[in-house]
Order: sequence, then structure tokens, then C-alpha cells
Amino acid sequence: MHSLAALTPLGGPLPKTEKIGTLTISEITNCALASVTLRRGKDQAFAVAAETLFATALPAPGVWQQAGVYGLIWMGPDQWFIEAPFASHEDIAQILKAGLGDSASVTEQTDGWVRFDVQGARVVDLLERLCPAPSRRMQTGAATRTLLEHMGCLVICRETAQHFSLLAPRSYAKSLAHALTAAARSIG
Amino acid sequence: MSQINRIAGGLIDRQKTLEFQFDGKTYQGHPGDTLASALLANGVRLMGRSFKYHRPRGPLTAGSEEPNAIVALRAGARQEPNARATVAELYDGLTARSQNHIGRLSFDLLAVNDLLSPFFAAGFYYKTFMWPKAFWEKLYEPIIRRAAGLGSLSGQPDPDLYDKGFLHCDLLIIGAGPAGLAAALTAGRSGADVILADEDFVLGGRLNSETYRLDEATGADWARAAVAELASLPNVRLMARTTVLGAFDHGIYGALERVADHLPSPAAGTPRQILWRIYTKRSLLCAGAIERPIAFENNDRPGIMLGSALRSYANRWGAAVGQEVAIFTNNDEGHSTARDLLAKGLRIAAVIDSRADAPKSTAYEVLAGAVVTNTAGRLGLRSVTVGLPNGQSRRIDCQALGVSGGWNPNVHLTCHQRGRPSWDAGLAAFVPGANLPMGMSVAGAAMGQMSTTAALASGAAAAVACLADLGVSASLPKLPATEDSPLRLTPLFHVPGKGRAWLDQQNDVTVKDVKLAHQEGYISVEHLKRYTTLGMATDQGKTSNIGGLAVMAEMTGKSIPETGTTMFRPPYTPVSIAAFAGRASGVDFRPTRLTPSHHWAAEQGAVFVEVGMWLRAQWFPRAGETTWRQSVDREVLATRKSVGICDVTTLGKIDVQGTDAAEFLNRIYANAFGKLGVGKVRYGLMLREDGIAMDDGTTARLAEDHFVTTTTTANAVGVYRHLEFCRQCLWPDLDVQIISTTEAWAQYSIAGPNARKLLEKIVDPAFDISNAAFPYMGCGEITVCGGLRARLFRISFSGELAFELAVPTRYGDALMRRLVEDGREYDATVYGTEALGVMRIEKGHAAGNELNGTSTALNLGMGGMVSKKKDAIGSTLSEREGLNQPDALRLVGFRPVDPQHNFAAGSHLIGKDAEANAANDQGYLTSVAFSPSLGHSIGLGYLKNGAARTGEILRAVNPVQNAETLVEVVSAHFIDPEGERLRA
Amino acid sequence: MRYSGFQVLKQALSGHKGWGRAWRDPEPQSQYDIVIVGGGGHGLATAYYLARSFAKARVAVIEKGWIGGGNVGRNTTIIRSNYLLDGNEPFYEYSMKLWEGLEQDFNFNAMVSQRGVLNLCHTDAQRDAFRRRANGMRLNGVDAELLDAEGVRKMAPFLNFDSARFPIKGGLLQPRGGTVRHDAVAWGYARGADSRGVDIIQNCEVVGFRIENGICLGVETTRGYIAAAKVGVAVAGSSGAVMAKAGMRLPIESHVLQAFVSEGLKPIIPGVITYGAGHFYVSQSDKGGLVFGGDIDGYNSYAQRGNLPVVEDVCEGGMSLMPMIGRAKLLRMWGGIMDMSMDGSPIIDKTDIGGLYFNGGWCYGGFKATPASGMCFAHLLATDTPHPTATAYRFDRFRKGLMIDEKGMGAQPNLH
Amino acid sequence: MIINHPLLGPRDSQEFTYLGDASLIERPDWQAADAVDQFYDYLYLRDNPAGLHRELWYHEQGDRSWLVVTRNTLTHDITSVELARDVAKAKGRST
Repeated sequence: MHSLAALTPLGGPLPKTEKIGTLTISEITNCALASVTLRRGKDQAFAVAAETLFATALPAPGVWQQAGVYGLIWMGPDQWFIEAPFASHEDIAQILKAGLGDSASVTEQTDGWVRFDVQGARVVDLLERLCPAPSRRMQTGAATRTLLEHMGCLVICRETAQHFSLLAPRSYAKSLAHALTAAARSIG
Repeated sequence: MSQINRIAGGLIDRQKTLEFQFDGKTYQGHPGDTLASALLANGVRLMGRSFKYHRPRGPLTAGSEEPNAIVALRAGARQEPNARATVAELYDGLTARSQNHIGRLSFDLLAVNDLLSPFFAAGFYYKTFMWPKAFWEKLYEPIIRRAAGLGSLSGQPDPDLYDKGFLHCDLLIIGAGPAGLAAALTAGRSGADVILADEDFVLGGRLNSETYRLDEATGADWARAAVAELASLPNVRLMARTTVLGAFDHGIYGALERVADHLPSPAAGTPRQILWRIYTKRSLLCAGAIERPIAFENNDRPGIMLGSALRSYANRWGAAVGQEVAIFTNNDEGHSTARDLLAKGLRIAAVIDSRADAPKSTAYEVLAGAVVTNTAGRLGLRSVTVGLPNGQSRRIDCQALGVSGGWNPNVHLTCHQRGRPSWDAGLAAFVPGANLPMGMSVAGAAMGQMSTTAALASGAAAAVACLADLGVSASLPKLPATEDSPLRLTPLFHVPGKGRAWLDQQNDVTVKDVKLAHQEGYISVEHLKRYTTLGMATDQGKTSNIGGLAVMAEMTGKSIPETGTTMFRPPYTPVSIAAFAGRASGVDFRPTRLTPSHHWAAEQGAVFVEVGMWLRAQWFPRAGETTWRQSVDREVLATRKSVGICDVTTLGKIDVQGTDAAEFLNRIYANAFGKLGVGKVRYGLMLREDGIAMDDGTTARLAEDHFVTTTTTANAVGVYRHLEFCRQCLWPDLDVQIISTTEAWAQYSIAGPNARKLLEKIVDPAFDISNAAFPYMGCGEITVCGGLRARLFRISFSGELAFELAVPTRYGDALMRRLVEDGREYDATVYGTEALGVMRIEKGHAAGNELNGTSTALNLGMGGMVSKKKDAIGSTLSEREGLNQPDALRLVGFRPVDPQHNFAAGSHLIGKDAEANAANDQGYLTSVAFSPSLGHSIGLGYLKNGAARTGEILRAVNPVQNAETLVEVVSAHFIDPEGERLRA
Repeated sequence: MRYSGFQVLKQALSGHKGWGRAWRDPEPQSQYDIVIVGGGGHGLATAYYLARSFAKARVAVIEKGWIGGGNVGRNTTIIRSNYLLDGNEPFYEYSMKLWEGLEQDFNFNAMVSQRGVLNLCHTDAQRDAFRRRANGMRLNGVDAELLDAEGVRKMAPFLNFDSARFPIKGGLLQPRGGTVRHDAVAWGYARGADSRGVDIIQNCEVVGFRIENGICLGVETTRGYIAAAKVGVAVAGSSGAVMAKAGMRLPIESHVLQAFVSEGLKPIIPGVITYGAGHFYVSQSDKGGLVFGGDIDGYNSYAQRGNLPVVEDVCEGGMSLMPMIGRAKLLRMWGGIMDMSMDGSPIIDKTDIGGLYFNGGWCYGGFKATPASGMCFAHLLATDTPHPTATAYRFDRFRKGLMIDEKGMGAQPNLH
Repeated sequence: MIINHPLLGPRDSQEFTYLGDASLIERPDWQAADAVDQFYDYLYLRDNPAGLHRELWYHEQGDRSWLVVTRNTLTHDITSVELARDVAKAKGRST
């Protein structure tokens, strides 16, 4: 075990949680992340390997799907992000590459992103102040990238109208947190 | 102060009294009042001054189309100039001031302009003020500027918050009058997602201002019941105080919600206003119609207003404009006004109806076939002069005159995508044309359906049709029986006469001005409005454009539609600039990106600098250092002497994988990449297709099918986009996958003669980083600090023995602390971007100042790198003659002939004995720094044929700062030109 | 009739009966020596200078709609000559000099107001680039000053110095820069050209060019064929569509640029101020409106209108730079169509078709160029040689690699 | 504007970055005898039509797809949206 201590994207030793009104905004750091991209001509092998690894086919455009320990998110043509618990999957890229072999390119993304989960009955009101994603219509499992206060973000609906995850490049952590808390206060 | 003109009824809450101030005087009103209705109830008709002639003015309307009653609301930093008193909701403690006068509102010194008006005809300023030439800027213009403008900004930052928001709906209904409410009920009951927006704070439109019944209910009650039902439907969003300001492409609407303008100040943390972007599948415009005035001599006095406004003030707000009221009309509306006011106990002095066949009345006097020819009362109407059909005239005393000239359907939003309205001869008005914005329908008075019955029916029917388009079936609701009178109107736009008759009241454009424009050939609508300023005021001509057009039509002998059409542009009503900015102002203008070592650097007291959206440590001042130069010099010297550490995470990192990854990079970079070995790094120069350098960086081959390529901080986004373009559009069959990993890895440069020694304390012993095992331009995946996965690259920007070490970002902070801790024995120094810049200039590396978008590989001294043996982006066009001239600029180094002298980047290079002028310009300095290593200033720059001019003495001229330095042309590699340190 | 203060007095006292038409409304003749296609600022200026400075040629200006209805009447009225590159700077300075004597020259008050143009910088690299530009201007004999942050604060204390995301580090000031009343430029040139015999023909659209054996013989119009020894096209914004009628493809794309004006305000902003860290520039008109703009919308368009993202981007820039304008209200937004060229610089050149000449590619900087563009195009049409200040504005510079790229953005028009 | 992404449905054009004419897909052969002329034509000359225009948009704040959008430059109406990769392949662009 190495001797370096981790810092959260917001710069603390532990993730932060803030409650504003009925909303809870939580910094999530216990999630490992990697991208998986199909290689040319390997569709068949990839499908088989992915099915073996995740026990399900990878999701269609605009979809997040939980499959065992893995969260599967469509990110682009032939590309998915795979989530897994950090504690067990810190080396997620190696785990996935071992399973997918030459059928896919795998790249570690864990620390490339900051993730905030927003929960509460007014989460849609909050998102409507921030981004053009049709959050009121998004059902559990909808995932989309969009622009939020000049930051490119991934928006995942974990539970319809109750719970969303927002991911932005890690260096934006402070600005994204600011945008979320300001909007939470704004909706009163 | 009593409300002397407060009359019975209305939608105001008389249980509560609000105090407010206008021009320092305290008045009282009630919740539900506007500033205008409350002032009128208090007997105040004079509320402002016109733009050019400073004529005394009171409200013309009771709505957002108001040209005259324009005031400054609030005080201090919240002062809002040019607010319309007619829509400003009253709240307790409201303060307002009148605008555009010197001295008191009732005694404006600039009213002298009115006396001089013969000289101030349309366009007079284009014809004079030209002599003497210097006088325009020194004398005439300052006077004109001071006199112009209406209200004043406070000059202080706006203290309020503004939000933006995004909504999606099936059907957006714009306007909540009878048509809009009927449409919303129809659509809402169908289950479709509906938004109903209205600028007013009470929904219902004219239903709140009229006295006819809908079945048994009053208009206001019916509207209230409809709103209550809509509020109970989860699929309907009601948005009062929300102005749909513009129709943009593909069904996107902008809307401004005034969240807190009716409050003394917004609640903490909440916005004053919200700019909504509404994505619609269909929209239904139910914006009603705006009554239009008739122009006649002195038709602009306080107390003269639209008939519909008189009714609104009486019926909705319980406010009379005066106890004696005259009506001037060309249609039956004037008679409705007379009946309503009579019912309120006001006296009708006469109804002056321009139609010979005017309806008769036993309740009030009707002067059929008569017109108003003049008025009296400087600060408020006292009487009107009526021209009778027999040629005689008659003076009638009154304090208010209601003018009804017909109705203009409110086609504003139908024109926002340059659709033109068409003429309806029956209404003598423009109605929406054929080219509506995508997905828009129109109903109610906005469509020319002028009776309430027709408005309700057309709103409901339009909603059914809109939803049918979307595959939603809706059924027509049962609608109430109500007013259904035809509009009986004989067009009359102005009363002929010799005096001034106002068309555009705010900008003081009269009938005469339009005639003069015609006389001088400014006939097209565009010329007319630009020459006379007709319709250019804060109301954008909502009550004046048609009148101007009508006068011009008369002059040209053509019909109104042949003369031109009205055109409107967004926004529908003026919108505060802050609302369009939302949260993105001040320090929140753009997000801030922080580096992995940011928190550590902040603890050290680092000075930060903005680099794009990143904040980077610029230098790290230490105790006793009083200038930035001291800190930077120390950081440079310490690095070159022993070891320095710098956070270089901001450089773009792109993971390139796939069996064709090497071939892909070979086509992206001007130089060859195919043969780069695994575990090796290579510098790459990327060209644009036009042969100009786009970016540079290093690419490391981690495996046969896996590369990590870096970009400059500034170009990270653009290069990634370019690579995706090449991958998807140019070579779609290459097996290559890319993804950014910029933020996934914290990357630090460790540079200096002791860099390896320091690293050896960090890198796990299993990995040999000796010069033999890990030579210059080597790379590898390693572990550090007892097993943490990491990447090590032996590359150098400083020219020293250097490595870049990358670890997962969450450990970046700890790694920095470890490096500093372990580096103590070597006096390890953390350096910022400034020292980084100094060292790269000392080494002669090009950076942003050199890669300026006009430099070729040849200019940069890398012409030889452009491989001619392969296809790469930019290689073909880089061969053009203009980019390969013999005297092409070349990047070289410069040093001052006298080492004591300094010089500046941006200086131009002139021959030693040549005159300093553009013809003798030999190039320019791109980057200059003081080199602590050499003890004098050094510079990089582009010099014509520079590679062949080493040793030449030139002048670095900086005339804009009155500076000039003799410089010698030298190699750009000031430090270690042979590269021995790199390879040590 | 000559305009003057005396004339205004005299007419005022006689009910303004004596003012005549500002320009005639002639029927097109069947033949001219030179036909200018496009009655915008550049076309009218070209005709004016042809009539004033060059030949006794019979000249007509042909305009599809009403004169001055294009970009000359839709811009944000700024004039300046603060360019970096030698291909541009002498030309724009020539234009500035023509502005400085224009009103007396064409007897129309266009309200040339040289209250200064201040470009702000926010990084050291920007300041270095400004220094290079300012020195280039000085070497070309043009006024330029470099201000530090304090100097900027003195000029414009209302800027955001205290809570700025991108702090102001200084500025490049051209004191002679300023604004001009845009419509008056079109009308002044029209009146001046008309009084010198030029036929200005409105509501006459060119539908084609008559080209035989590689020679242009005249133009087909909605009002009939008009023969001309030389045809000069100055229709920037529509250059692509018009020159396509002659079978030409251009190094130009048409893009929409939005502009904005606030309600009238008492004087508060001196001169022209340009933000260096966002897309925002502003001046205050004689009538008190803040006239402001920012970036082009960024997609090909001939629609003369834009969309919300750019409106918001511009206002964000404005609010971050000068937060005192928050409660000023935006009154009107509109769009103009720009000829965005491949290097951001214009073209004034002969075409490969004999007798057909082209003036365009002005990007969003055409207004300030109006006098010099007119003069240089007139020079080219009259003498078949380029004016000395416009020698670089050739078609073949792209083929030869001699781009005049002020911003260094390369062949992507929406980035210039 | 709204771009109806072939995979993701209607999206605000603000999520996209614009490049220009879709002819930029048709990069010339570098080994052609008149390669410089072909590249000049490819990079610099435009049809710039007042009407239907096929153009390249990049879903930068989305799935990173390059799209070919057919849009009327007079009205901004969009009549078709395709994945640029499919268009490029259909044009025979390959390794």
C-alpha cells in the first residue's frame, strides 16, 4: 500500500455534503471510472466480452444502467464509461482491459471527474436553473452530457425527480459546487 | 395626501395602504396598483418629459407599450432608469423619480427646446454643426450628448442576482387574456405539457379591465377561476410577471420572469429576475392587441391617453384620470369607454366621434363627424378644441381625453424571424403574415379576432390544432357567452392641421417630421424611421409605427401596405442587461479550474495567474522578497543549480489507442511518428491544414497500440476537437480511439541537476531511472511511494535534466508535499509559470507568443521537421511560395549589446542605422525575460532571414513607450546549446 | 442645396418648405461606363469617389432594396485604425484620414466623434501583443498609446477592477478612434454622389451578369439589362450569393453578427471600450443608447438575425467588465450578414472575368473601412491598378500563401 | 437553434461547435500532381449558398460526434442531420 493520502476534488480529506433547504448536495469520491471504446472490427468479440464482464449488453445512447457492481453509461458512439466501487476497483482500467482484451481501448478516468449527487424533491427545480437537459422528463437511467454554467457536464438521473449525479472535469470542482449551491439557494 | 381621483371598484386591496414616493413627495396606494395607477389616483398626471422637446408628459397607456410615463425606480445601486410607471407594481416604500429635466419636473429648463422646435425638425443635425470642423467634438457634441439620453445609471455595480433557467414544453401559450386562457384550459385538460406566460402580475389580460360578463361572471372572476383550474393541473406551468421577449430558431423562446421587482429587494440568495430559455414543440401567441392613438395638434398633454387605458385605470385600478372626461374615437370603443366611466360616476364632457354615422346616446353628448383639433393645459389637460362638421370649433373643458383610433394586433413576436405581417383592410391594421416562426400559431386579438367571444373560440381551437400536430387529442371546452360586438371603425390616423401632432411621443416625432422626410426622399420605412427616429424609443413604436406609416402612405398616394410594413425585433420589451448575463458576472464570469497542487500552493502564499480558465501559481514569494523578480530569479537559479518542481497538469493530455494509433499520429504531426519505439517520447509539431503551426507537444508510446500525447494548455480543447475531426471525418476507417486524460493525472515537472536524485527517493526501487535505463526522451509506467501507479516521462522544457511524473490526481497534493519534503536535502524549489517561462526562453523553446497562428515550421526553425515522405495535415499547403520566401521570418535570440539595458516583447526590429518606420521593419520580439542565469535580459523574436544574421546589431524599438535598445542577434538557445544537461 | 447652419435657420423660419430630395430617384439608363452593384456604404462611397476624384465616367449604383439598408445601417459605428499587420494598417489609417475630413467633403454631418478606442488586455501575453501592435501602428505613423491598469482606471473608473475573473492589466488606446453616425454615412455619400451625377437606382436587383468570352458586358436586373464597360460588386454579406451568379466561388463565408442597443441613458461611457477576456465592446451613441456587440453567431447565415446564446455571451462579457450596466435595459437586437473571409482581411481586386471587379470580405470591420474602401475600389475601377494602400487585398494571396491574418486563426472564417 | 442529433434527439446548438462546409470532409490526395491547387480549393473556396448548406457541427458538450447538418442559411431550417463518420464512409473515405 502506497503512502500518499488522497484529496477530494474539493480539496478536503473527506467528501463534503451540504444541505440547502430540502436538497442534499454530496461530493462523491468512492467511485472508480474508466472509459471503454470499441476497436474497429471487433464488434463481435467486444459484445461477447462485455456481456461476460457485465452480465448484460452495454446500454444504448442516452442511458445509464446498473449491472451488478458496475454502472454502465453510454458516452458516445462505441464508447461507454464504466463505474465501480473505488475500494474494490481502484485499478478499474486494468480490470476492464483484462476482461475486454484487444476488443476495446480502456482508459482510466477515475480522477478525471468530480461527481456531485443532488437529492431531494426539488432537484428538478434546481437543474432547470442550470442546464438545458430536460431534467423534468428524465427518468431513472437517463444520462446525457450538456453545458452547465459554461462547464461540460454529465447528468445522470439515478431516480426520477429525486436523485441526479452531475459529473464535470475534476478541476471544475469548486465552480460546479458553487453553481449547485447557488442554484439551491436561489430556488429558495 | 388623499387619493382624490380614487374611485370605486377595481382589483386593488383597499384593506392595505402602501406608501410610496415620487419626486420626493409621499403618496399612498394599494396592493394591486401600478405606480401610474396610484399616481393618477392621487391626482398626478405629469410623470415625465419627452426626449427632444422636453414636453410635459403623463401616461398614454396602461401597459408595457407606454412611451411617456418613464421614470427612475429605486435609488442607490438599485436605481433603474427608464422604468415604465404603467407596469411598475407598487410596493410599500417604492421610490421613483421623473427623468430628463433640469430643474423641477414642472419647470424644466430644457423645455426651451420646445420653443426652438422649428429648428429641430427631423434630421436637422445632419445638415449643420459641421463648421468650424473642430467644434463638433469640442462644443456641439458634448451639448447634444448631455441633453440626450433619458434616465441615468447609478454608476455602481448592480447588487442583485440574476438566474437563468431552461424549460421544456409541448405548448407555450404567450399571453393570458381570453384567448390564452381558453387555449390553456383546452391544452391543460388534454394532459399536454403547457406553459402559460404573461407579462402582467394578474392573469386575464383585458378581462380584468372590461365590464362585460362571461356568462354570469365578471371578466376578472372568470379569469380567476380559469387560473385556479390551471394551477391545479400538474402539467401546466403558470408564469405571471413573465414576458416572452423573443422567438428564436426552432421553437426556442426567451422569457424574462420578474421575480422580485414588486418587492423592496429580493430575498437573500434569490434572484431579482430569471431569464428562461423555453424549448417548445408548438407555441401559441395570444398577445392581444394594442390600441392606437389618433394624432392631432398638442395630442401629447398629460391627461390624454388611450380610451382602453382610461377604462383600465377606472375598472381595474379604481383610478380616474380626471373627473371630466372627453372621448375622441373613430370606432365604437369610445362609446364603451364613455359608458364605463359614466357608471363609475365620472362626467363625460362629450364623445367626439369622427364618424358621421356615430351611434347616438342619451347618456352623454355625441359630436358626430367631429374631430379634436387642439388641446390646452401645459402641465395637464384643461380643455380640447373640437372641429365640428359644420366647420365651427368648440372648446370643451376636461381633465382627461380618451383616444380610440382602433386596434393593432400585437404581431411583435411573429416578426422576430423576419416574417412580415399582412394588412387587414377590415381592421385597418396589420395581422400576422404567412411566415411565422417555426411552430408558432396565433389566436385571439393578436390574430385579428377582436371580440371576446371570437378570442375565446380561436384560442381554444388553436390549442386543439397545435396539439393535434403533436399527436395529442384535445377537445374544445364549453366556452361562456360573452361580448361579441363587431369592430366598427372608420380609419383615421391623424387630424389635418398646421400645428404639431405627435406620432412618436417619446422621441417627439410629429406628422410634420414624416412629411419632411417624404419631401427629402426618405420614403422607405427604413429611411423614415432612421431619419426621423420614429419608433426608436424605449417603446419601439408600439403605439406610433402605424401612424407614421399612414402619414407616409398619404404623402406617397399609396396604400399603407404598399408603403411598408412594421417590423419588430427582440426583445418584446426592454430587458436588463444583467438578466441576459445571469450568474456569469464578476468572478463568476467563467468557471475556475484548479490544479492538483492548488491548495498546497495557496498555503505557501503563491501568487496565482489566470491561464485560460485555469488558475496557476505564477511564483511563490518568500519572506524578505519584495518584488516578483526576486522570487522568480530565485526559483530559476535554484532549479538550474539543484532541482525545481512545477505543476504542469494543465497541459492537455490525450490518450490515443488502437492498432492504427501510430499511423494516425503520423498524419496529425508534421514529423514522423511511425517508428517511435515503445517507452520513448518524441516532440511533435502539429500544423493546421494551411501549413501554419497549430500546436506542439510531446507524445509518449506506452505500448504498441497506446500513446499519450500532450498539448499546450491553451490549445487542449482545440487540438482534441481537431483530432476527433480527423478521426471521424477524414479517416473513419482507422482503428484509433481517443479520450482526454488531462484531469485524471496530476503531472509535475522535476527539473535540475538533482532531479534524478530526488526522484529516486520517490520512485519505487523496482524501477531503474538511471540515465542508462531511463535515458532522455524515455517514458514508462512505474509505481511510486510504495506502489502507487504512475507515469514517468523524461522530457524537459527548462533545458535541465528533467522528468515529468504523473499520478492519479487525488494523490497530486500528497505527491507535491512529498516531493517538497524529500527535496529538502537538495534545496528543492517549487517554481511557478513565470520561472517556467524564463527557463524556456533561456532554452529557446517556442511557446504561445511564438505559436501565434501565423508561424510556420520554417519560421520556428523547424522547417526540416516537416516530412515530405508522408501525408500529414498541413504538409501540402506549407509548400506555398509565400510561406517559403528567402527572407522569411526566423526565430532567433537577442541580447542587449549593453547587458545593463532591458528591452520589451513587442518591440520591433530596425536596422542599426535605418529610420524607424514600417518600411524598415525587420521583425519583432515575441518573448523577453531577464535571465538570472546570464545576468541580463534575453529575448526571442522573429527576424527576416534571421538564421543568417547571427551577430548583427539591430535596434529593438518600442516607440509607444519611448524606448529603444541596441540588440545583438544570437542563437535562441541561451543555455546549454548542445543539450548536455538534458542528457545527463 | 448646400447644407449649413444658415440654411437650417432659413428653412426653419419658412416652414422647411425649401428642402429638396437628398438624392434623385432616376430611371436606370441602358448603359453606363461603370455600374456599382450594391448601394451600401462601400458601393456609395465608391461611386462618390469615382465621381469626385476620377473620371467623367457615367456611373450608376444599383441597389436591390433601399440604400444603406445593409451593414452600413446595422453596425456598431466604430472607426479605428489599430491594426497589426502591414497589409492592413496603412489602409485603415488612410480610411481614418478620410473620415477626419469627410463631413466637410460631402457636406453632411455624420457626427464623426473621435473619443478614443480602448482595447483592454488581461494577460502578459496580450500585453506583449498589444505592444507589438502599438509599435507597428507608431511605425506606420499612427497614434497609439499603451496604458497600464492605473491608466485604464483613470479613463474608465467604472470598470470591474475589484472582483474581476480576468483582471485588467492595461490597454491599447487609439485616441483618434471613435464612432460615426452610420446611416449618415450612407446618406452623405449618396447625396454627394448624386449631386455629382451618379444615378442611384433603388429597388433594382441584379439577377445575373452577362458574360461573353470571359468578359462581363453588363448586368441583368429586375428592371432590365444594363450594359457597363466595368462592373464593380460591393455587396459584402451577400458576396457569395451575388458572385455565384458570375460562376465564382470565393474565399468567403456569410455569417451573422448581432448588435445591441440599450435604452437612452445620460452620458456614462467615454469612447469605445473593448473587453479582452470576453466578447464585448461598447460605446454610447449621441442619443444615449449603449451600442454594444460581441462575437458572430458562428454559423453560415444570410438570415440577418441571431440567437440567444450569443446575446447571453455578450451580456455576460458586459456585466463582468462593467457591472454598473446591469440595470440598463437592452432595447433592441438585430443582425447583419458579414462576409467572413478566410484570413479575416478583405479583398479589393479584379476577378478573372474581364470588366468584373470585386470588393468584399470585410468581416465585421467594414464600416470603419468605408471611405478607404470606396476610394481604393474607385481607384481600381478607374485606373485598373490597385491603390497603394490596398495592394495586399488580392484574391491570389490564399493560393500563394500570403494571408493577412490579424488574429492568426487560419482558414476558418468564424474564428476571425 | 435545435439540432436533432441522430443518436440523442433534439439538442440545443449551444452544445455544439461549428466548423463549416461539409466539403471539408473531402480532403484531397496529397500525391496528386496538382495537390497544392486541390488543397487551395478545398481549404479556401466556398459555395457559401443562400439556401441549403451541408455543414459540420461537433457535439463538443455532448457525445463528441461530428455531424453533417443540412440547414437553410436563409431560414435556419434544418432538414437532415447525419453522423459525419457515416457520411465520410459513404464518400469512400477510408484508410
